[in-house]
Amino acid sequence: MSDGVTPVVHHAHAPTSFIRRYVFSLDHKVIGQQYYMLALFSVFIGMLLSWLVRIHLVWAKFPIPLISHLSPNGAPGGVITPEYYLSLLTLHGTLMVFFVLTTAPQSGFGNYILPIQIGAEDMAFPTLNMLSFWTTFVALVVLVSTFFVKDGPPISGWTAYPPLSAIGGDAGPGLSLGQDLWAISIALFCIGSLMGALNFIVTTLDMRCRGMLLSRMPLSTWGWLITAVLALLSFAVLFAACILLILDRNAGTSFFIPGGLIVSEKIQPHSGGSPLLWQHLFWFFGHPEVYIAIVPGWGIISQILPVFARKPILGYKVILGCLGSIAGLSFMVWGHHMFVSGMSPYSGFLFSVPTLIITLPATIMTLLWLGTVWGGKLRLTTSMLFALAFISVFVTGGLGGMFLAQPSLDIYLHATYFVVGHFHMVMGVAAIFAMLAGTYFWYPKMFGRMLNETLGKIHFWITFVGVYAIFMPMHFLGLAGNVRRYSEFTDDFLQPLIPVHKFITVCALAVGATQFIFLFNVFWSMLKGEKAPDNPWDATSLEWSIPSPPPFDNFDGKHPVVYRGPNEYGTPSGEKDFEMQATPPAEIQRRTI
Amino acid sequence: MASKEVVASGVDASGGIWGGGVRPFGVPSKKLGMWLFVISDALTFSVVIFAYGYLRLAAADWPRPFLFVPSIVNASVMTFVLMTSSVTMVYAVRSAQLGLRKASVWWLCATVLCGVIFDVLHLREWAGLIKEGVRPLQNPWGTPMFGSAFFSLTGLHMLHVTIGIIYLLAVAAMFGSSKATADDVEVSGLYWHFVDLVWMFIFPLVYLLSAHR
Amino acid sequence: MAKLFAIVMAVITLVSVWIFVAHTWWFPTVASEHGVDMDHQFKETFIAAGFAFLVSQLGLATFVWKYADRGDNRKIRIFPGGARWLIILSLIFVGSEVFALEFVGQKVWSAMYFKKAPQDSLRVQVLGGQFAFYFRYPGPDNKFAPIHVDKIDEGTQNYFGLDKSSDEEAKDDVVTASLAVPINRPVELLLEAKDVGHAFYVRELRIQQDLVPGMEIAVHFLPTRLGKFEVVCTQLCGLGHYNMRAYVEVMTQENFDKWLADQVSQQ
Amino acid sequence: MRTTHVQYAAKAFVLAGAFAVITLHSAATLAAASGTISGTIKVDGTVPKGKAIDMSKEPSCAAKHPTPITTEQVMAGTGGNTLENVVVYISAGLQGSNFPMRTEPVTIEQNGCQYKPHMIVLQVNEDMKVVNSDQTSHNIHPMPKQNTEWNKSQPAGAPPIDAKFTTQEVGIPVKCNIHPWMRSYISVFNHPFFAVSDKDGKFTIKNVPPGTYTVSSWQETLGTQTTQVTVAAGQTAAATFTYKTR
Repeated sequence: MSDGVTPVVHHAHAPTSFIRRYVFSLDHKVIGQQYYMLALFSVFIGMLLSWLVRIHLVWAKFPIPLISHLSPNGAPGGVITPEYYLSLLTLHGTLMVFFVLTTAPQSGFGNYILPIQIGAEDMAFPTLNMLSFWTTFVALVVLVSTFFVKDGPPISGWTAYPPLSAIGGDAGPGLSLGQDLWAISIALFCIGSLMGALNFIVTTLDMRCRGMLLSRMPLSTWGWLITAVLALLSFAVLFAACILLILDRNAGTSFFIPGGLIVSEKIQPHSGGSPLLWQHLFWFFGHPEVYIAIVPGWGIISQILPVFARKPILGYKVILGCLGSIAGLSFMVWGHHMFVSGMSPYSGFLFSVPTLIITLPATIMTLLWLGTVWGGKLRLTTSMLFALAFISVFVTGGLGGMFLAQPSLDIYLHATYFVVGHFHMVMGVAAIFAMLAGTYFWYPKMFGRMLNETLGKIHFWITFVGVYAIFMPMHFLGLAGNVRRYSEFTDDFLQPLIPVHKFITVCALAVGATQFIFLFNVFWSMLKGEKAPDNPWDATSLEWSIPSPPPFDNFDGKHPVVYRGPNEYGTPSGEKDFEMQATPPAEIQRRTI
Repeated sequence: MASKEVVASGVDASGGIWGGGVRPFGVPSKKLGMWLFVISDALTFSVVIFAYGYLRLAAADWPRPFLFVPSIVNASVMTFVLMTSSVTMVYAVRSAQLGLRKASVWWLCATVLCGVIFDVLHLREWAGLIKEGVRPLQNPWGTPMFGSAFFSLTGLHMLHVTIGIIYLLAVAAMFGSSKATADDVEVSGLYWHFVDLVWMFIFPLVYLLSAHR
Repeated sequence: MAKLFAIVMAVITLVSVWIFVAHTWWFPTVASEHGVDMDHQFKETFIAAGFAFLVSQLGLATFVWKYADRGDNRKIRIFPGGARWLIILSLIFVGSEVFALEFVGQKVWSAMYFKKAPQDSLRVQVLGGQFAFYFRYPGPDNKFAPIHVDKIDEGTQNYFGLDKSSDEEAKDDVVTASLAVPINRPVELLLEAKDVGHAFYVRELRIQQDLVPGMEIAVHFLPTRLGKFEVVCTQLCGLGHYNMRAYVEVMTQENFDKWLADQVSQQ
Repeated sequence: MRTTHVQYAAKAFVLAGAFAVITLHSAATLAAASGTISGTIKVDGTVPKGKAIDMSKEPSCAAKHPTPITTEQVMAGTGGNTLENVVVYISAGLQGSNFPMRTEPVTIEQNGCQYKPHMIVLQVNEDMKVVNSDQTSHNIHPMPKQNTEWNKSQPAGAPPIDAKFTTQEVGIPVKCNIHPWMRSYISVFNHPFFAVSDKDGKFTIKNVPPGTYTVSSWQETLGTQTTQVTVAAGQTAAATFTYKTR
């Protein structure tokens, strides 16, 4: 103990009671699966919401069955009202950004894989781990409950700009109780993420097994570590901002509300606050949040590419540098969301410089991935296909950023569909492709059975072509000056663009439908999929050196020892073209003699 | 090649039950965890402090209601009490590390006592201000926002002190009945010192800058 | 599978680029002075981005085509020179881009925001509220009367809460629901919001600026083309957001004078 | 057995007869005993002209008005010396509380981004229908003091909205959140004795039980006036209100 070694909570046998084992489990593997399922639920709800949104945009008068039961006021006779459109939009954004993009890649895969990849029995604080999941779960319940409160979910978008979000019911439907629940839900989510982030950092730094030097950690582990740091720093800020918002709404303070506002012909009893304060706080969290969504993806991709290209990742340390520098820069660029917000134009100019500089590490990383693909022996499994497609959509989305990063172009493009296309491509599609690649890659380990490759291929092709068909046209709409967050396009200017919207909607419906193939694949393979071997992909990292699914304490009480980095591919010794991290040198010598 | 790897991995000689790898900081997990918590909580505080400063600078006539007697004196006493509590905390940790359970528990109780005194003085002052007519959105002196900002910032800190009191009591009890280790006492110390440190920012910012003249 | 992937990617790439190049959907024709520079700036960015897009996407496609595992016992090859050349390449690309776009290309931004509006510019106050824009011309005295929030009443069209009985300056203020400006004369807009955040966006004039409650934000521009353009709100402001719009008409000077006189008669 | 049958029949006949007599009698008295209040809303001075409404932001509505419509806060009746859209109602002197509910349905139509009618009068708990005849969404938003405020959107093609008001309140302003210029007023009464002045500034309140009443008139900008009226059975009592304008 003198050198600060902490004993790990030893629970060699799984608890027997169902509750302790599957519900309030302390096992990082179960918690990881719980997070994954939570994200899966949220992503499908979010997707259905986006369907409603898309349908309403192009067939505003089309009565949608059942929805009138969900909200008689919001959708009388199934015709969605403008405010209910905004409610759906807000919930879509909130669900996707917080409960999918933040949850699945980090808390889901991270919880399940990270401890195994560093050779630990469990997280450093299993109880904290369980708490963080159940806090997140409650947050989700609170958020979804807004559907059933009087006058529905909030209509202020996932960014919840005050005063709209702060002055309550006078500003419109959904802004009374719905907005309160939204703020509470997000505050809870912050607490959950903070606990998770803390746990991840401590685990990665303290729980690594013998020989697992930082320089030998798989890049996915690095991704999760860096993301945890981002989350620790940014969610703390959002948490405080939410508290201030709740105070403004209920305790009569006015941090975000200036004086003399007249809303629906009532003079509001507030004064002295500033709406820009919220925007600064929110985006100080908001931009790192974008990287919280994508950095695990980068890690996962950098982990998967070498496996299926059968060659070491190009520039392991350089990629680390890129991840780190992007994480650092992400705290200096929040202002680029506020170019036209009325903030000092000089700071606007200053914010655009680091924003463009972020392109540098991003470009380097992309080129390194391409360099990794170059000269490899690509095994085009579904997982690899999604990884390659990730590179493609990430480049596409990233280049859109080159336009928005310039204040002078942002003047025109801000709040148009160009922005929508951009962030969906880079933050939505890219991150989700990384998740899918990860799912097809780790599913055998997580559930002990292989996913069906044929269904996987169908899923991939329709999704890949589909997302381009959905989000590329959005860029064009943006150029034509199509404003976002409009529930109907009633004016003459936008009429000619409606055919494009129709096309997008049709594609969205098709791609959405395809995801049900994936959903079926996930649940069908759990029962009927073929049994997975320990190491189906000939990968090197630790999780592939143990049975799938892993035993309760991962390494069966043995203490793994790591002898080399995770990138020993294409170095044939005997019949194999790779060396696992845990293979003792002695064994290799035996093999090579 | 391979042999070198073995050497590299042999760096870690600690034969702990888990025999973990090379630790960059050699920090026990709980302590590291508390450090990380302190970092993120510090950010939460800095947001509220930032908001306070933002509003204060934006406002034309920010109230300066605090007369030297009693307000500033009272606040100084509070500051003194809190600093004393830090000292007692240091003793608690030290004696815990020396294995002096009883002493450590007593020092912890002394720290808790200081915390309670702080809270009482603080609440007394709140009550005084409220009697003078300070509300979240009104006060007899100037910018209405003063109340919101003041109560939120000091309230958040008071909440932390109160949580700290409960936390320390729990640690004292568990350490006394040797359910907790000296490390746990040290970790609780980290939290307590952090809360004191935050006050060292709030005191000048909220009180001295608003001293009446 | 590899060939299919390569072909699909190539098709996607070329179609996207072609639609951009063919200007199938493009900016509406510019109608303001700074807008011209802005379009130029966009073209430069587009060339840089388009180049990077083509190279990376087609590169990926070819690599997948070429290096897919076909079961032969081909040895893998490490990229010549490792990461070094790639880093240098991206340094050059990004460096030039940042320099070109950031330090050369900020004319527009500085012209719009760093420079003050010319003295002779026409000053118009814009008030955004749920869910309409209202405009106020200062009248002969070139002074805007103070706004009395308690007097604001849309039923009687007193949008700015003017008190014509007591305020001298209020008597000649001209309040309208749509904006008209003379061509080739600088215009300065003073933007305010009365309830929640809104934004003032005119595509042809290439202006977008948030209206923030509690702030008065000034933007200025020089209209250079006759026509009637849409003013839309681009900051989510509530259920009527999609329908919050007005029209700005750039007129010849004499038409503008006629229009203004007509508005005065209706006050 | 037989006798009982006869007795039942007899009882039934007697009851039926009694019922018939009672109903006929009460109907007769009601008809005979009620009077009428009628009169004109006069205006002394020039009636300010409404301001033209700029509807350009809602093309589908602007198309319905070849000449731009004006605001309706003061509407001159024919001849220019009378006022349209003035609410007249009995404000005091009514005995009892349970009055018959009116039968004609009350409907607000949103047409051409205008509320029709401009003045809505109805009874407490009487059903009110809101209809949207436009090709755009409307958002009807009454802003009462005593009743509860509500705010519902009605997209084009959505079914009518049903609403009720539970307490008496005169002149509840109604606005459309999507089209700020749209404006109307709802007045709710706990009795059926009210009317709105027509194009000629005339109004009639029927079936008023005899008695002496305070009758009030309310105009959205010119305010309230009251007068005393005595109603005799079968007679028509006259009530005249005169507003002064600058």
